[in-house]
Amino acid sequence: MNMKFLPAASLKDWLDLLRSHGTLIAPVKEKDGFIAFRPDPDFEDITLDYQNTVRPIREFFLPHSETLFNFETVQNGFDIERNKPEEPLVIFGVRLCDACGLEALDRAFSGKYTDPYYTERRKNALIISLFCTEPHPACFCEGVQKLMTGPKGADILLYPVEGGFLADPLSEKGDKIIGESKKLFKEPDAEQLKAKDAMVEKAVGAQSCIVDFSLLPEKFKELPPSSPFWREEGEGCVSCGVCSFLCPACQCFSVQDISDGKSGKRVRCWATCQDCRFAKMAGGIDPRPEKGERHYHRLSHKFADAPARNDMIFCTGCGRCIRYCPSHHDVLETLKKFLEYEEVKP
Amino acid sequence: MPRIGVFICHCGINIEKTVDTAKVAEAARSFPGVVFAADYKYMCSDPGQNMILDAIREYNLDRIVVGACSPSLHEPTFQACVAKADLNPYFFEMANLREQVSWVTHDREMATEKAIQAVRMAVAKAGKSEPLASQSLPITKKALVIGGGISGIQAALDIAEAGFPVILVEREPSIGGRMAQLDKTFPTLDCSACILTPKMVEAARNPNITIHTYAEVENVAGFIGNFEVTIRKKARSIDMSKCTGCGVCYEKCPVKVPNKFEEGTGERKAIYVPFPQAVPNKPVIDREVCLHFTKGKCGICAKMCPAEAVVYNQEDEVITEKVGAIIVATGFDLFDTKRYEEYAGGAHPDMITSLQFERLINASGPTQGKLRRPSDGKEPETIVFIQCVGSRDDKMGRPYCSRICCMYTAKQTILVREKFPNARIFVFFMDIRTAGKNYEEFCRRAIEDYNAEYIRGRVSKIYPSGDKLIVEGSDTILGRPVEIAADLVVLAAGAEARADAKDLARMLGIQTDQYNFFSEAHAKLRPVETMTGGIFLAGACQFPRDIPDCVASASASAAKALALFGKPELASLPTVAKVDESRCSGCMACLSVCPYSAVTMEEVKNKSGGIREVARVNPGVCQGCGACAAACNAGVIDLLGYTNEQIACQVDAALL
Amino acid sequence: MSKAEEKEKTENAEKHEWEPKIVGFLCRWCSYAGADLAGSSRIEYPPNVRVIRVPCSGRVNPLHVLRAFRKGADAVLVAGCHPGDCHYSEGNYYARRRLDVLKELLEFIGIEPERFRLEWCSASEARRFADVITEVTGQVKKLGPLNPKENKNG
Amino acid sequence: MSADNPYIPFTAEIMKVTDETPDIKTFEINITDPDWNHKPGQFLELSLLGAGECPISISSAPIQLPTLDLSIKRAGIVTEAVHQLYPGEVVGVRGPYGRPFPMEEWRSKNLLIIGGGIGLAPLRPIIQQALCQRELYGDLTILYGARSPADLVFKEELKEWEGAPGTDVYLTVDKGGGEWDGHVGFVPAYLEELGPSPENTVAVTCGPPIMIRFVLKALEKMNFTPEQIITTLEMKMQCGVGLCGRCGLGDKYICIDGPVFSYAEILKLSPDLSALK
Amino acid sequence: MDKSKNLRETAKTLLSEGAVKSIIGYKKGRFPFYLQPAIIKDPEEAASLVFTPLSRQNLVSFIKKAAKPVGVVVKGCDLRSLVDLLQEHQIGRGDVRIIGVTCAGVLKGDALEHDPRFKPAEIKDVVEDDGRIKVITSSGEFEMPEDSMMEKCRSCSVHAPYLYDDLIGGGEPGKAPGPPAYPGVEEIEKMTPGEKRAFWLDMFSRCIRCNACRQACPLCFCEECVMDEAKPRWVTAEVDPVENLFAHLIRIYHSAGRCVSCGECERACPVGIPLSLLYNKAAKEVNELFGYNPGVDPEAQPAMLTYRLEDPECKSCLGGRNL
Repeated sequence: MNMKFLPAASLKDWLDLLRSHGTLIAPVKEKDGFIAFRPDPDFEDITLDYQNTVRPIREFFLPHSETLFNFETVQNGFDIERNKPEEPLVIFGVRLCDACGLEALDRAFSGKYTDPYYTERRKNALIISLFCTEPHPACFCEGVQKLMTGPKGADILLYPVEGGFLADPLSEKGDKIIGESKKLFKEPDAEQLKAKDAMVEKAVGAQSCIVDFSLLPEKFKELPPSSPFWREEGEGCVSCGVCSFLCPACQCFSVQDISDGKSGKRVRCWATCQDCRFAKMAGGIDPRPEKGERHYHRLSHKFADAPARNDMIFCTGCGRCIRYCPSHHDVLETLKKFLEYEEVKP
Repeated sequence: MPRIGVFICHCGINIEKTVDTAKVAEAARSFPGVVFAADYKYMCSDPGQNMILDAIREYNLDRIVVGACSPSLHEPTFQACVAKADLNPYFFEMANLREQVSWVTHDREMATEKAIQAVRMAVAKAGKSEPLASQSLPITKKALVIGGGISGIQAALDIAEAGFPVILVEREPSIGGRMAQLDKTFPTLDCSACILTPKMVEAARNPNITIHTYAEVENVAGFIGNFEVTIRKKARSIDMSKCTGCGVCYEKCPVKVPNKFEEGTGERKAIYVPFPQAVPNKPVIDREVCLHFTKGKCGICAKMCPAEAVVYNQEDEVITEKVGAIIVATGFDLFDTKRYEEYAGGAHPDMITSLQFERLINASGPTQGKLRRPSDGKEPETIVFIQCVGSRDDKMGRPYCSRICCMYTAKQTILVREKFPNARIFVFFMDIRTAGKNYEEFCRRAIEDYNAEYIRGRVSKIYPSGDKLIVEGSDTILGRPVEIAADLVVLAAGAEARADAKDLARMLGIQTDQYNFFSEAHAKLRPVETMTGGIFLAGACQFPRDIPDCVASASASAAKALALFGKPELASLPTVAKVDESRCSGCMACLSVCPYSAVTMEEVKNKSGGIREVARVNPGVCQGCGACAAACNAGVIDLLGYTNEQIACQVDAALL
Repeated sequence: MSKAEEKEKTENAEKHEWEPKIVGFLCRWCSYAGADLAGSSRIEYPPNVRVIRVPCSGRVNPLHVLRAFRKGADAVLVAGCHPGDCHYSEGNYYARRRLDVLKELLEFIGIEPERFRLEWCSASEARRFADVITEVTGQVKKLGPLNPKENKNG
Repeated sequence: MSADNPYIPFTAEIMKVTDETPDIKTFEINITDPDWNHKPGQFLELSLLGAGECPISISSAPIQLPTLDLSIKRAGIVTEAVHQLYPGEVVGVRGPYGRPFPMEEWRSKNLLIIGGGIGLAPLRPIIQQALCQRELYGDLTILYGARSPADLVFKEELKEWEGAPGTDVYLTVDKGGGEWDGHVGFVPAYLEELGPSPENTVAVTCGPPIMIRFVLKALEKMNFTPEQIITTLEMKMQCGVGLCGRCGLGDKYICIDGPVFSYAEILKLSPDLSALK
Repeated sequence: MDKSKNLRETAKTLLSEGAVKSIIGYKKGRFPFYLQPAIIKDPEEAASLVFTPLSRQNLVSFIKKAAKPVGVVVKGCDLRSLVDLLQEHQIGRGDVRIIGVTCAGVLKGDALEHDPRFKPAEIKDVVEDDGRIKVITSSGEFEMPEDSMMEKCRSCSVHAPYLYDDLIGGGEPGKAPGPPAYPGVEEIEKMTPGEKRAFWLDMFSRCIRCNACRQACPLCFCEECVMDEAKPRWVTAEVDPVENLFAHLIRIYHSAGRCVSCGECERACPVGIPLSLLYNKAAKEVNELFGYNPGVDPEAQPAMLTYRLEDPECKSCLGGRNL
């Protein structure tokens, strides 16, 4: 599949074309400077001047809360009605880390059983990524997933270059979409391709990764959650779960019935394993009462269990859990210390 | 799911008239948890209650909702009914479809809609109800009677005779109250003192009765069966154990002031007994006027007292008593006739109140029973009685009838006639109300045999002219103005609540009505109880009453107290606060707001072995106000019977 | 009839038909008894109030008031004993503090002050109770539905 | 059941409700789906629409179909709501889920069933099936304990099992009282007292976490190998289909890879046994 | 005087003399523009402690779980939440060693990332220099403007704590603070009801109900939050603007008379909802209606747990007036 060049002046036309494929979702800067993906924005409101949004795009596939089905109690039983399928989505401006998060969720939600809600939205969505030229110091996507050099999860990746974008179709679907609007795209010249390579190289160089992730699965087995390492690690945590709520690759959810006694709905919503109630069971037994144990759970899930189960680390290096943590807990620092930690046996 | 049965009462036509009860029952059938719904003419009747019992059996119901009158009327009835079917009484809920729907809404459609909503809310609450149970509490079998008038004395005697101790608190130096001030009593014309004094003496002698005169209740804590009262015994400046009541002290005392007992018609000394038959018949020093206290000199009484009983440096004594029941018998005040400015600017020596009249005509009063004009001591030839002064008068904020004035005015005309066979006696009246045994006959006698001239009409003006008072009024029967030059005008002042009744109500936690009379729990069915358990009303503190009514209500309240004392123990309130200790963080918010100190902090062990403090409620002390439940941010302390969840469900149901 | 007039007419008609939902938390010792007395005295008032009997205004958890608004109440009334008259001596004073603050918060998020009332109403004030309900109903009818569920500005 | 949507329950009617203990009831429900087939050790997701959903192990053997038993302890919102149901009312059901007990592998072996409290419920299908196909299995030993005599479940059946061929039933309670004249003491201690032989035996245990931990210790002491010890990790599950992410145990999900695990597997997945917490 | 050095010495002494079992302070991490909480038990660890203009976090949040007696590094503003915990019996005065630090103000969370003069990657250190905040970068030193400080710092009246066991940074001990300035509240108050609703629903459409505001709050010490309660379920799992707003109102009401306007909630909020406005509004009303300023007097009763007979009647209500 070949890279094409989209002149900046054609971006609006292309986006307009894309709108016919579904609801366009793109980053918009709000009055107070807050940037978020919003559905159906005016072209003028779309911003390309952002490092990344606070909220990853996973919310469009696994919403904060969604109705699994509506129900109504009737004589001797109940009626269940599933929500109607939604419009397909075209998401523009997705950073590589967020696109990669979808890749993780794709795996998480199609195991022995498949999540129909996620899968349906995902199947119908078109993901257009935008290369990240200036990663935040906390970013480590290249280190953990090699995303700068091997992007995944998106259908098309745009590299911003002089005068426009280099559009790299990453999937057949992406290729087809570019093919559909041939008129807008041009063949790239060598200069542009060179600029793109330089840009990638510079971005890769801007990131630092201090952890050898391949060592982690063994280490997690070696140092269980009951280790004093984790107890100390958890002490500065406020158990808010911002790390998992903002994570592009977190899948966990809770289910709750909302009902007036007669009719209602079964709703699922995001859940965080950092919440002390996450694993608490009916009857009050709590398998992970300590914050450190919950840290262990989260990190072992992402860096040891997911690779074993889903053949992929469930972390995309977006850095959100470092940046937005009220305590600025640094996942890489933790993992580095973890790998270096030697348990003193009494 | 709970299995809820719903029963909608027609209340004859009271509800049915504006609420389509069948439609309400029909709607109820679709509410979550409802498995049976029906409507019936009188749910509270035996057949109605049997209908509930049958349905419980047939449909295996475990919650019952009745839509009928106000729960304040029949909630206990239906709670007892479901208890018969072995259901916890708190599995019963009531929807108020009469007082709050059918009687206040005329539009049948809207009323039906509101009724459906009310039933929906009751069903929602019932669905979340839990079985509640009482705890056994001890009862202090001792009563406190506040007020030593005829009502208080009677109540104290009744309780004492049944064998239980009574504390009788009277704020004046003697018991006796209003009745002691009266000359004769209607309709028999017995001498008031002759029938009251023996009762006073009996009360004083009864070993079960402790009388604290010149004393006031200062604080009341606790609850039914377990009150703790604080009584301040004001310093009498007399050693009661030494005083023999010889009376030398007040004979010799140089200070004279108006006597409150004589309604200002006579005088007393600074050291005094208020009236000769006083119980206890021992004096008290009025420190406000006594020269020893005001100027630091005199001391004659102490010098003269053969028993050395005068103790100037005596201090107030504050005692606490534990009692199980309280009878409030604080009586009434007289309407302040000065507020009628059109009556001689509110005051004139020859215009007296009916109670002053009693003192002036009483043989032991300041004039030894010789009725004379206060201004010049002349025998009155023309006497005008004016009824309804401060009664049945909206302008004065006293729209109610004081009930005693018609009768005592008739009595007073007879008393006058007996002294002055030739005097002219006029009575201005609005209506004559003589409902009572032999009352009407008595009044007719005053008019027919004693020739009191009754004029129907209001007096619009009284003004002095020469040595007379001109009474201007109108005879509404003859339809002409009337003008009488009177020597003496007697105003039949109405009765009103004690000026400090409100303060006492607050102290006791009982309610007052708009005139500050104490409110009974139910106007018809619980006339001597208050809404607060263990506190009963006797006499005129509740509403104006004559002596036989006072005595009857006093005995009735005594019977209520005795009924309480007859129980081996008391069942505590089931609707009390409860703490989920596992979730309590020990912030003590509940403890801070509890008015009964029912919350304490207790140490418990954490799951991890640590010690933490949590709140705990003493269900015997808790009175179920729920202030704690609203103060607890974590929702850890909740009020049974009105749980956060129940109220939330009611809110939800209200808005469906 | 012009379009504007027509619109106004249908709007008026809608407004006329719309009946506000008012949740009333009534203290059982005073206002609830006052409401009963209004019934015994056959004083008519609008049927919009849905009564929840509570033992004391101090029992009313402000969260219940929030819940009522969340669930679609157009107004909420809390009625208790006059200051000094609380059956439990001080519950209404706590209620006053709590609900004073709550009222300000509600106003701050855009719930008009008329929609939340704390009233003192004794067992004998049947007329007053009816008057309060009448007044609140009238005021809220003027304001229109709150319905935060669907209507941002309504 | 909706084939493409694993979240949607179907209806099942409650046929019978049996009070087992003050806080445990057994609900017999009717499964109308002819394709339904569960195996001992599997669970289902029980819905009470409005209250929610929770995983419940099936406490009857497949032979009882089209009805099955759910023994439910009142512990949370859903179970509390379920406890208020009467026969004739309906619940929502989806499943069966999870890896069953490998009963095929246990043929001709002695079965040692060790249960505590409500933990006997998932083990009951094993007993029922073994008694049904008595000739396929060796000796059947049932050790069961509860806090008090009143807390023992399946009281009637325990008596029947006592009389079954080749079957020994040992009951114990933490605290005796009343008419109880049986053994008093904790299950692990009683187990050591009885000292069953590990020879050709599979030990299957379920109960409160603390009991399981001590039972494991006791069995190890008696020379049972980790492969010989089977337990079922009933807890932590939510969605039942490996999607909600809650019941992770190492790289496994309890709901789809368990809930039945051998002790050997657990040691591998969770070396510090936090899985048994 | 170097506060960090002073702090390390004090912390080391306290730990080695056994005056405290643990100390909660700040430490540097991998990034010079973030500080992390440090909960230390070993005197040697004291060397990691710092106090800089990045010492934003209110460390009182960690106090309940720490090994007691615990030393805690507090700014004047943080101290007020500690006082509240004393008032609400969450910690005994004997169990806490108050290590007060004089503070000239701390930077807003995003001040450094959004400064056009330098890039985050260039930052080497952030220091306080004689009351001014300086950023040392690879391209030079920059003084941070006043509006880069947290809102509360700009109207701060508690630069020095008024209650402490140790005072770091010298200077005069502070005075008990008056009520804070409640910045921004008035602008909202001036809006029409419709505007207010639109404003808040817009803001709360961002909320993902991560509960960081609650978790970071030093005063949210409940064993289980009422928002997580199921009987009744005050807040449902449905994340929509109205539900979000009402969920927050619960916390805001619960903060009344307790919230000391430390701003932790707003700082912790990842999506930038101006939560302080709401909490400040509650605090402002408590102050105006009842004359109560929370977190000042450890012996005082929190405003909502007491009353005065002369408390004002509810504004639009009739009070005693007849209709």
